[in-house]
Amino acid sequence: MTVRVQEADFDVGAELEALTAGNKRIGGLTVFVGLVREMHVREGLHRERIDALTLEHYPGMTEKALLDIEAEARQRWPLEATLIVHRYGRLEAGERIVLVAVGSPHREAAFGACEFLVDWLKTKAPFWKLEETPAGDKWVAAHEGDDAAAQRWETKAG
Amino acid sequence: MTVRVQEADFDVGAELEALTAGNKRIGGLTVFVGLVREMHVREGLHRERIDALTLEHYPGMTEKALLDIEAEARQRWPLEATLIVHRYGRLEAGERIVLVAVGSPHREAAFGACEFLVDWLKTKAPFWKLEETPAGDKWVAAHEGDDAAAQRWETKAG
Amino acid sequence: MRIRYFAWMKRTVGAADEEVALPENVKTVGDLVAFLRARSPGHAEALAEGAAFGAAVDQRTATFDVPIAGAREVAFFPPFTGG
Amino acid sequence: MRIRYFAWMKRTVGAADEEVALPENVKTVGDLVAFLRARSPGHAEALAEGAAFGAAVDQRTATFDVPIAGAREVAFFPPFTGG
Repeated sequence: MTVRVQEADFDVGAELEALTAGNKRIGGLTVFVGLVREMHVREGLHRERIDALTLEHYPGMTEKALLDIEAEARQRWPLEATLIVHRYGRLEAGERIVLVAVGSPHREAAFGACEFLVDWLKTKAPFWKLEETPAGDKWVAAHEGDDAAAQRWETKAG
Repeated sequence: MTVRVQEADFDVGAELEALTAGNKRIGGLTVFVGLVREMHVREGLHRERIDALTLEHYPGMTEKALLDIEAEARQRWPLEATLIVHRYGRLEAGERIVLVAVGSPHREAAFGACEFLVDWLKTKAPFWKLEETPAGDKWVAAHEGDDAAAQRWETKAG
Repeated sequence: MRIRYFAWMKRTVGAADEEVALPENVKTVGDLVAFLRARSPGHAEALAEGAAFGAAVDQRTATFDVPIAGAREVAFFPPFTGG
Repeated sequence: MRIRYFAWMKRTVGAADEEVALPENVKTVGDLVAFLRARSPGHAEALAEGAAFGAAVDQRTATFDVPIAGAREVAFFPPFTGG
Protein backbone atom coordinates (compact mmCIF):
# COMPACT_ATOMS: atom_id res chain seq x y z
CA MET A 1 0.00 0.00 0.00
CA THR A 2 3.07 2.20 -0.11
CA VAL A 3 5.34 3.30 -2.92
CA ARG A 4 8.31 5.60 -2.49
CA VAL A 5 10.90 7.02 -4.89
CA GLN A 6 13.95 8.40 -3.13
CA GLU A 7 17.62 9.16 -3.52
CA ALA A 8 18.53 7.86 -0.04
CA ASP A 9 19.24 4.23 0.83
CA PHE A 10 16.63 2.24 2.76
CA ASP A 11 16.86 -0.04 5.80
CA VAL A 12 15.41 -3.40 4.75
CA GLY A 13 14.83 -4.68 8.28
CA ALA A 14 13.08 -1.51 9.43
CA GLU A 15 10.94 -1.35 6.27
CA LEU A 16 9.75 -4.95 6.69
CA GLU A 17 9.12 -4.48 10.39
CA ALA A 18 6.93 -1.43 9.69
CA LEU A 19 5.14 -3.23 6.85
CA THR A 20 4.07 -6.27 8.85
CA ALA A 21 3.81 -4.87 12.40
CA GLY A 22 0.53 -5.84 14.03
CA ASN A 23 -0.81 -7.72 11.00
CA LYS A 24 -1.40 -11.31 12.10
CA ARG A 25 -3.03 -12.32 8.83
CA ILE A 26 0.30 -12.51 6.99
CA GLY A 27 1.60 -16.07 6.64
CA GLY A 28 4.22 -15.36 3.98
CA LEU A 29 6.27 -12.29 3.18
CA THR A 30 8.25 -12.33 -0.05
CA VAL A 31 10.88 -9.68 -0.53
CA PHE A 32 13.11 -8.71 -3.43
CA VAL A 33 16.13 -6.45 -3.09
CA GLY A 34 17.76 -5.32 -6.31
CA LEU A 35 21.44 -4.42 -6.02
CA VAL A 36 23.96 -2.76 -8.30
CA ARG A 37 26.02 -5.62 -9.64
CA GLU A 38 29.66 -5.17 -10.55
CA MET A 39 29.73 -5.47 -14.35
CA HIS A 40 32.46 -5.92 -16.90
CA VAL A 41 32.59 -4.59 -20.45
CA ARG A 42 35.01 -5.45 -23.22
CA GLU A 43 37.13 -2.42 -24.04
CA GLY A 44 39.43 -3.28 -26.93
CA LEU A 45 41.50 -6.20 -25.68
CA HIS A 46 40.68 -5.64 -22.03
CA ARG A 47 37.73 -6.25 -19.79
CA GLU A 48 36.99 -3.19 -17.75
CA ARG A 49 34.89 -2.91 -14.65
CA ILE A 50 31.79 -0.74 -14.28
CA ASP A 51 31.69 0.51 -10.73
CA ALA A 52 28.70 2.83 -10.71
CA LEU A 53 25.61 3.95 -12.50
CA THR A 54 23.20 6.84 -12.34
CA LEU A 55 19.51 6.12 -12.34
CA GLU A 56 17.42 8.84 -13.94
CA HIS A 57 13.67 8.89 -13.46
CA TYR A 58 10.61 10.96 -14.31
CA PRO A 59 9.46 12.56 -11.06
CA GLY A 60 5.70 12.48 -10.79
CA MET A 61 5.22 9.84 -13.45
CA THR A 62 7.34 7.33 -11.51
CA GLU A 63 5.10 7.44 -8.46
CA LYS A 64 1.98 7.11 -10.63
CA ALA A 65 3.47 4.12 -12.48
CA LEU A 66 4.42 2.37 -9.24
CA LEU A 67 0.95 2.94 -7.80
CA ASP A 68 -0.61 1.52 -10.98
CA ILE A 69 1.60 -1.56 -10.87
CA GLU A 70 0.86 -2.10 -7.20
CA ALA A 71 -2.90 -1.74 -7.78
CA GLU A 72 -2.67 -4.32 -10.55
CA ALA A 73 -0.93 -6.79 -8.23
CA ARG A 74 -3.51 -6.26 -5.51
CA GLN A 75 -6.25 -7.01 -8.01
CA ARG A 76 -4.62 -10.29 -9.06
CA TRP A 77 -3.63 -11.69 -5.66
CA PRO A 78 -5.07 -11.52 -2.12
CA LEU A 79 -2.43 -9.32 -0.49
CA GLU A 80 -2.23 -7.99 3.04
CA ALA A 81 0.73 -5.66 2.56
CA THR A 82 2.78 -4.28 -0.31
CA LEU A 83 5.76 -1.96 -0.43
CA ILE A 84 7.87 -0.64 -3.29
CA VAL A 85 10.87 1.61 -2.60
CA HIS A 86 12.92 2.63 -5.64
CA ARG A 87 16.05 4.76 -5.54
CA TYR A 88 17.41 7.15 -8.15
CA GLY A 89 20.69 9.04 -8.53
CA ARG A 90 24.25 7.75 -8.49
CA LEU A 91 24.71 4.23 -7.13
CA GLU A 92 27.91 2.23 -6.71
CA ALA A 93 28.37 -1.54 -7.07
CA GLY A 94 26.92 -3.33 -4.03
CA GLU A 95 24.35 -0.62 -3.29
CA ARG A 96 20.63 -1.34 -3.04
CA ILE A 97 18.43 -0.02 -5.88
CA VAL A 98 14.97 -1.33 -5.19
CA LEU A 99 12.94 -3.05 -2.49
CA VAL A 100 9.71 -4.90 -3.23
CA ALA A 101 7.88 -6.62 -0.40
CA VAL A 102 4.58 -8.48 -0.47
CA GLY A 103 2.74 -10.03 2.46
CA SER A 104 -0.15 -12.45 1.99
CA PRO A 105 -1.91 -15.13 4.02
CA HIS A 106 -0.47 -17.65 1.55
CA ARG A 107 3.07 -18.00 0.29
CA GLU A 108 2.05 -18.76 -3.31
CA ALA A 109 0.38 -15.34 -3.61
CA ALA A 110 3.33 -13.62 -1.93
CA PHE A 111 5.80 -15.17 -4.38
CA GLY A 112 3.60 -14.63 -7.42
CA ALA A 113 2.85 -10.99 -6.68
CA CYS A 114 6.44 -10.14 -5.75
CA GLU A 115 7.84 -11.60 -8.97
CA PHE A 116 5.09 -9.87 -10.95
CA LEU A 117 5.94 -6.51 -9.39
CA VAL A 118 9.67 -6.89 -10.04
CA ASP A 119 9.09 -7.92 -13.68
CA TRP A 120 6.73 -5.03 -14.25
CA LEU A 121 8.97 -2.48 -12.55
CA LYS A 122 11.62 -3.23 -15.15
CA THR A 123 9.34 -2.45 -18.09
CA LYS A 124 6.61 -0.11 -16.82
CA ALA A 125 8.38 2.29 -14.47
CA PRO A 126 10.19 5.30 -15.98
CA PHE A 127 13.79 4.65 -14.93
CA TRP A 128 16.87 4.81 -17.12
CA LYS A 129 20.32 3.52 -16.23
CA LEU A 130 23.45 5.42 -17.20
CA GLU A 131 26.58 3.32 -16.64
CA GLU A 132 30.00 4.79 -15.91
CA THR A 133 32.21 2.89 -18.34
CA PRO A 134 35.95 3.46 -18.90
CA ALA A 135 35.05 5.02 -22.28
CA GLY A 136 32.58 7.43 -20.71
CA ASP A 137 28.97 7.36 -19.60
CA LYS A 138 26.72 5.03 -21.53
CA TRP A 139 22.93 4.61 -21.45
CA VAL A 140 21.91 0.99 -20.88
CA ALA A 141 19.83 -0.55 -23.67
CA ALA A 142 16.56 -2.25 -22.79
CA HIS A 143 16.94 -5.95 -22.07
CA GLU A 144 14.74 -8.23 -24.19
CA GLY A 145 14.47 -10.71 -21.35
CA ASP A 146 12.72 -8.08 -19.26
CA ASP A 147 10.00 -7.58 -21.83
CA ALA A 148 9.53 -11.33 -22.07
CA ALA A 149 9.36 -11.60 -18.28
CA ALA A 150 6.72 -8.87 -18.08
CA GLN A 151 4.75 -10.22 -21.03
CA ARG A 152 4.21 -13.63 -19.48
CA TRP A 153 1.92 -11.92 -16.96
CA GLU A 154 -0.28 -10.65 -19.80
CA THR A 155 -1.46 -14.14 -20.66
CA LYS A 156 -1.09 -15.90 -17.33
CA ALA A 157 -3.93 -15.94 -14.83
CA GLY A 158 -2.85 -14.58 -11.44
CA MET B 1 25.85 -21.36 2.48
CA THR B 2 24.41 -21.21 5.97
CA VAL B 3 21.60 -23.07 7.68
CA ARG B 4 20.56 -22.56 11.29
CA VAL B 5 17.89 -24.10 13.49
CA GLN B 6 17.18 -22.08 16.60
CA GLU B 7 14.57 -21.28 19.21
CA ALA B 8 15.34 -17.54 19.24
CA ASP B 9 13.90 -14.99 16.82
CA PHE B 10 16.12 -13.59 14.06
CA ASP B 11 16.76 -10.04 12.83
CA VAL B 12 15.92 -10.02 9.12
CA GLY B 13 17.82 -6.82 8.32
CA ALA B 14 20.99 -7.93 10.11
CA GLU B 15 20.84 -11.40 8.53
CA LEU B 16 20.54 -9.98 5.01
CA GLU B 17 23.26 -7.42 5.63
CA ALA B 18 25.65 -10.16 6.78
CA LEU B 19 24.67 -12.39 3.86
CA THR B 20 25.38 -9.86 1.11
CA ALA B 21 28.11 -7.70 2.68
CA GLY B 22 31.05 -7.24 0.32
CA ASN B 23 29.59 -9.40 -2.45
CA LYS B 24 29.24 -7.18 -5.51
CA ARG B 25 28.21 -10.03 -7.78
CA ILE B 26 24.67 -10.15 -6.36
CA GLY B 27 22.13 -8.39 -8.58
CA GLY B 28 19.00 -9.82 -6.99
CA LEU B 29 18.25 -11.00 -3.47
CA THR B 30 14.98 -12.83 -2.92
CA VAL B 31 13.82 -13.36 0.62
CA PHE B 32 10.96 -15.25 2.18
CA VAL B 33 9.83 -14.77 5.76
CA GLY B 34 7.26 -17.25 7.06
CA LEU B 35 5.09 -15.95 9.89
CA VAL B 36 2.61 -17.53 12.27
CA ARG B 37 -0.76 -16.57 10.89
CA GLU B 38 -3.77 -16.09 13.13
CA MET B 39 -6.05 -19.01 12.27
CA HIS B 40 -9.67 -19.82 13.01
CA VAL B 41 -11.25 -23.21 13.59
CA ARG B 42 -14.89 -24.15 13.82
CA GLU B 43 -15.71 -25.29 17.34
CA GLY B 44 -19.33 -26.37 17.47
CA LEU B 45 -21.31 -23.27 16.46
CA HIS B 46 -18.44 -20.88 17.02
CA ARG B 47 -15.30 -19.95 15.24
CA GLU B 48 -12.39 -19.90 17.64
CA ARG B 49 -9.00 -18.36 17.18
CA ILE B 50 -5.69 -20.19 17.27
CA ASP B 51 -3.14 -17.88 18.82
CA ALA B 52 -0.03 -20.04 19.05
CA LEU B 53 1.67 -23.18 17.94
CA THR B 54 4.65 -25.26 18.98
CA LEU B 55 7.07 -26.37 16.34
CA GLU B 56 8.75 -29.68 17.14
CA HIS B 57 11.77 -30.77 15.15
CA TYR B 58 14.34 -33.55 14.99
CA PRO B 59 17.64 -32.07 16.18
CA GLY B 60 20.49 -33.27 14.04
CA MET B 61 18.34 -34.49 11.20
CA THR B 62 16.90 -31.01 10.68
CA GLU B 63 20.29 -29.45 10.01
CA LYS B 64 21.21 -32.30 7.65
CA ALA B 65 17.93 -31.94 5.74
CA LEU B 66 18.36 -28.17 5.39
CA LEU B 67 21.93 -28.60 4.13
CA ASP B 68 20.73 -31.19 1.59
CA ILE B 69 17.97 -28.89 0.34
CA GLU B 70 20.38 -25.97 0.09
CA ALA B 71 22.93 -28.08 -1.82
CA GLU B 72 20.20 -29.13 -4.24
CA ALA B 73 19.26 -25.47 -4.89
CA ARG B 74 22.91 -24.51 -5.47
CA GLN B 75 23.20 -27.27 -8.02
CA ARG B 76 20.15 -26.08 -9.94
CA TRP B 77 20.79 -22.33 -9.97
CA PRO B 78 23.88 -20.08 -10.06
CA LEU B 79 23.72 -18.68 -6.52
CA GLU B 80 26.07 -16.31 -4.76
CA ALA B 81 24.56 -16.55 -1.29
CA THR B 82 21.99 -18.68 0.52
CA LEU B 83 20.64 -18.60 4.04
CA ILE B 84 18.02 -20.68 5.84
CA VAL B 85 17.09 -19.93 9.44
CA HIS B 86 14.29 -22.02 10.92
CA ARG B 87 12.88 -21.63 14.43
CA TYR B 88 11.35 -24.25 16.69
CA GLY B 89 9.47 -24.10 20.00
CA ARG B 90 6.38 -22.11 20.95
CA LEU B 91 5.45 -19.30 18.55
CA GLU B 92 2.57 -16.85 18.79
CA ALA B 93 0.57 -15.34 15.93
CA GLY B 94 2.61 -12.67 14.17
CA GLU B 95 5.97 -14.24 15.05
CA ARG B 96 8.55 -15.18 12.43
CA ILE B 97 9.07 -18.92 11.81
CA VAL B 98 11.48 -19.15 8.93
CA LEU B 99 13.81 -17.01 6.83
CA VAL B 100 15.04 -18.08 3.41
CA ALA B 101 17.30 -15.73 1.45
CA VAL B 102 18.94 -16.29 -1.92
CA GLY B 103 21.31 -13.95 -3.73
CA SER B 104 22.22 -14.41 -7.38
CA PRO B 105 23.61 -12.29 -10.22
CA HIS B 106 20.17 -12.64 -11.85
CA ARG B 107 16.74 -12.14 -10.37
CA GLU B 108 15.18 -15.13 -12.15
CA ALA B 109 17.56 -17.50 -10.36
CA ALA B 110 17.02 -15.73 -7.03
CA PHE B 111 13.23 -16.09 -7.32
CA GLY B 112 13.37 -19.67 -8.61
CA ALA B 113 15.75 -20.93 -5.94
CA CYS B 114 13.96 -19.12 -3.09
CA GLU B 115 10.57 -20.57 -4.01
CA PHE B 116 12.15 -24.01 -4.48
CA LEU B 117 13.71 -23.86 -1.01
CA VAL B 118 10.47 -22.78 0.65
CA ASP B 119 8.44 -25.50 -1.11
CA TRP B 120 10.98 -28.16 -0.16
CA LEU B 121 11.30 -26.98 3.43
CA LYS B 122 7.60 -27.74 3.88
CA THR B 123 7.93 -31.35 2.75
CA LYS B 124 11.55 -32.41 3.34
CA ALA B 125 12.51 -30.83 6.67
CA PRO B 126 11.50 -32.64 9.88
CA PHE B 127 9.22 -30.10 11.53
CA TRP B 128 5.80 -30.72 13.02
CA LYS B 129 3.27 -28.08 14.04
CA LEU B 130 1.18 -28.47 17.18
CA GLU B 131 -1.63 -25.90 17.30
CA GLU B 132 -3.14 -24.60 20.51
CA THR B 133 -6.86 -24.89 19.81
CA PRO B 134 -9.69 -24.15 22.26
CA ALA B 135 -10.31 -27.92 22.46
CA GLY B 136 -6.69 -28.62 23.31
CA ASP B 137 -3.44 -29.12 21.43
CA LYS B 138 -3.79 -30.55 17.94
CA TRP B 139 -1.11 -31.79 15.51
CA VAL B 140 -1.47 -30.16 12.10
CA ALA B 141 -2.12 -32.57 9.23
CA ALA B 142 0.13 -32.43 6.17
CA HIS B 143 -1.19 -30.09 3.51
CA GLU B 144 -1.69 -31.69 0.09
CA GLY B 145 -0.87 -28.42 -1.64
CA ASP B 146 2.62 -28.54 -0.14
CA ASP B 147 3.35 -31.91 -1.67
CA ALA B 148 2.09 -30.67 -5.03
CA ALA B 149 4.25 -27.54 -4.73
CA ALA B 150 7.35 -29.58 -3.95
CA GLN B 151 6.61 -32.16 -6.62
CA ARG B 152 6.53 -29.65 -9.46
CA TRP B 153 10.28 -29.25 -8.94
CA GLU B 154 10.81 -32.94 -9.59
CA THR B 155 9.81 -32.60 -13.23
CA LYS B 156 10.72 -28.99 -13.92
CA ALA B 157 14.18 -28.04 -15.12
CA GLY B 158 15.79 -25.44 -12.88
CA MET C 1 2.50 22.76 -24.09
CA ARG C 2 5.52 21.50 -22.19
CA ILE C 3 7.54 18.81 -23.95
CA ARG C 4 10.04 16.74 -21.93
CA TYR C 5 12.85 14.41 -22.96
CA PHE C 6 14.64 11.76 -20.90
CA ALA C 7 17.90 9.78 -20.91
CA TRP C 8 19.80 9.98 -24.22
CA MET C 9 16.92 11.75 -26.01
CA LYS C 10 17.66 14.81 -23.86
CA ARG C 11 21.14 15.10 -25.33
CA THR C 12 20.10 14.31 -28.90
CA VAL C 13 17.35 16.93 -28.81
CA GLY C 14 19.63 19.34 -26.95
CA ALA C 15 17.14 20.12 -24.18
CA ALA C 16 15.49 18.42 -21.21
CA ASP C 17 12.28 20.31 -21.87
CA GLU C 18 10.79 23.02 -24.04
CA GLU C 19 7.58 24.96 -24.43
CA VAL C 20 5.92 24.65 -27.82
CA ALA C 21 2.88 26.36 -29.27
CA LEU C 22 0.97 23.80 -31.32
CA PRO C 23 -1.00 24.39 -34.53
CA GLU C 24 -4.60 23.16 -34.46
CA ASN C 25 -3.93 20.12 -36.64
CA VAL C 26 -1.66 18.56 -33.99
CA LYS C 27 -4.22 16.44 -32.15
CA THR C 28 -2.48 13.21 -31.10
CA VAL C 29 0.88 12.03 -29.78
CA GLY C 30 1.67 10.85 -33.32
CA ASP C 31 0.87 14.31 -34.76
CA LEU C 32 3.11 15.87 -32.12
CA VAL C 33 6.03 13.58 -33.00
CA ALA C 34 5.75 14.56 -36.68
CA PHE C 35 5.51 18.25 -35.71
CA LEU C 36 8.56 18.09 -33.39
CA ARG C 37 10.76 16.31 -35.96
CA ALA C 38 10.73 19.48 -38.06
CA ARG C 39 12.13 21.63 -35.24
CA SER C 40 15.82 20.59 -35.57
CA PRO C 41 18.09 17.80 -36.84
CA GLY C 42 18.42 16.69 -33.19
CA HIS C 43 14.65 16.40 -32.86
CA ALA C 44 14.49 14.53 -36.16
CA GLU C 45 17.12 12.05 -34.97
CA ALA C 46 15.68 11.49 -31.50
CA LEU C 47 12.13 11.06 -32.78
CA ALA C 48 13.04 9.26 -36.03
CA GLU C 49 10.57 6.83 -37.51
CA GLY C 50 11.45 3.34 -36.34
CA ALA C 51 13.42 4.60 -33.32
CA ALA C 52 12.50 2.82 -30.08
CA PHE C 53 10.96 5.46 -27.86
CA GLY C 54 7.83 5.81 -25.80
CA ALA C 55 5.63 8.71 -24.77
CA ALA C 56 3.58 9.84 -21.79
CA VAL C 57 0.73 12.35 -21.73
CA ASP C 58 0.43 14.07 -18.36
CA GLN C 59 2.66 11.40 -16.85
CA ARG C 60 0.75 8.34 -18.06
CA THR C 61 2.19 6.10 -20.77
CA ALA C 62 0.48 6.83 -24.09
CA THR C 63 0.42 5.31 -27.56
CA PHE C 64 0.62 7.44 -30.71
CA ASP C 65 -3.15 7.58 -31.17
CA VAL C 66 -3.77 9.21 -27.76
CA PRO C 67 -5.17 12.78 -28.05
CA ILE C 68 -3.16 15.57 -26.44
CA ALA C 69 -5.84 18.27 -26.30
CA GLY C 70 -5.77 19.90 -22.86
CA ALA C 71 -2.61 18.07 -21.74
CA ARG C 72 -0.10 20.04 -19.70
CA GLU C 73 2.97 17.99 -20.59
CA VAL C 74 3.98 15.32 -23.05
CA ALA C 75 7.20 13.37 -22.50
CA PHE C 76 9.35 11.24 -24.79
CA PHE C 77 11.82 8.65 -23.53
CA PRO C 78 13.76 5.52 -24.51
CA PRO C 79 12.59 2.10 -23.21
CA PHE C 80 12.74 1.85 -19.42
CA THR C 81 15.76 0.12 -17.89
CA GLY C 82 15.13 0.45 -14.15
CA GLY C 83 14.53 -2.04 -11.37
CA MET D 1 19.40 -49.77 18.54
CA ARG D 2 17.78 -46.48 19.47
CA ILE D 3 14.26 -45.94 18.12
CA ARG D 4 12.76 -42.43 18.16
CA TYR D 5 9.22 -41.17 17.66
CA PHE D 6 8.03 -37.66 16.83
CA ALA D 7 4.86 -35.55 17.04
CA TRP D 8 1.69 -37.57 17.71
CA MET D 9 3.50 -40.92 17.26
CA LYS D 10 5.34 -40.21 20.52
CA ARG D 11 2.09 -40.14 22.44
CA THR D 12 0.55 -43.12 20.65
CA VAL D 13 3.62 -45.27 21.28
CA GLY D 14 3.93 -43.89 24.79
CA ALA D 15 7.60 -42.91 24.50
CA ALA D 16 9.83 -40.44 22.67
CA ASP D 17 12.56 -43.05 22.32
CA GLU D 18 13.48 -46.56 23.36
CA GLU D 19 16.39 -48.95 23.11
CA VAL D 20 15.59 -52.24 21.38
CA ALA D 21 17.67 -55.37 20.85
CA LEU D 22 16.90 -56.68 17.39
CA PRO D 23 16.80 -60.31 16.27
CA GLU D 24 18.96 -61.14 13.26
CA ASN D 25 16.10 -61.36 10.79
CA VAL D 26 15.29 -57.63 11.21
CA LYS D 27 17.37 -56.26 8.35
CA THR D 28 15.44 -53.30 6.85
CA VAL D 29 13.24 -50.42 7.97
CA GLY D 30 10.24 -52.49 6.87
CA ASP D 31 11.37 -55.45 9.01
CA LEU D 32 11.80 -53.09 11.94
CA VAL D 33 8.29 -51.69 11.57
CA ALA D 34 6.82 -55.22 11.64
CA PHE D 35 8.96 -56.09 14.66
CA LEU D 36 7.97 -52.95 16.61
CA ARG D 37 4.22 -53.40 15.97
CA ALA D 38 4.30 -56.46 18.20
CA ARG D 39 5.68 -54.55 21.20
CA SER D 40 2.39 -52.92 22.34
CA PRO D 41 -1.06 -51.87 21.11
CA GLY D 42 0.30 -48.30 20.98
CA HIS D 43 3.13 -49.37 18.69
CA ALA D 44 0.68 -51.33 16.55
CA GLU D 45 -1.55 -48.27 16.19
CA ALA D 46 1.24 -45.77 15.47
CA LEU D 47 2.94 -48.01 12.94
CA ALA D 48 -0.23 -49.54 11.46
CA GLU D 49 -0.22 -50.65 7.84
CA GLY D 50 -1.58 -47.86 5.70
CA ALA D 51 -0.82 -45.19 8.31
CA ALA D 52 0.97 -42.12 6.89
CA PHE D 53 4.38 -42.07 8.52
CA GLY D 54 7.96 -41.79 7.38
CA ALA D 55 11.28 -43.05 8.69
CA ALA D 56 14.88 -41.93 8.95
CA VAL D 57 17.98 -44.06 9.43
CA ASP D 58 20.75 -42.18 11.19
CA GLN D 59 18.90 -38.93 10.50
CA ARG D 60 18.44 -39.36 6.75
CA THR D 61 15.00 -40.05 5.29
CA ALA D 62 14.69 -43.73 4.42
CA THR D 63 12.20 -45.92 2.59
CA PHE D 64 11.12 -49.33 3.92
CA ASP D 65 13.69 -51.24 1.85
CA VAL D 66 16.67 -49.40 3.40
CA PRO D 67 18.95 -51.70 5.48
CA ILE D 68 19.44 -50.80 9.14
CA ALA D 69 22.54 -52.89 9.86
CA GLY D 70 25.04 -50.77 11.78
CA ALA D 71 22.64 -47.84 12.23
CA ARG D 72 22.73 -46.02 15.55
CA GLU D 73 19.18 -44.68 15.45
CA VAL D 74 16.01 -45.13 13.45
CA ALA D 75 13.21 -42.58 13.72
CA PHE D 76 9.52 -42.67 12.83
CA PHE D 77 7.42 -39.57 12.28
CA PRO D 78 4.23 -38.25 10.67
CA PRO D 79 4.47 -36.20 7.43
CA PHE D 80 6.39 -32.95 7.95
CA THR D 81 4.36 -29.78 8.47
CA GLY D 82 7.04 -27.12 8.97
CA GLY D 83 8.08 -24.03 7.06
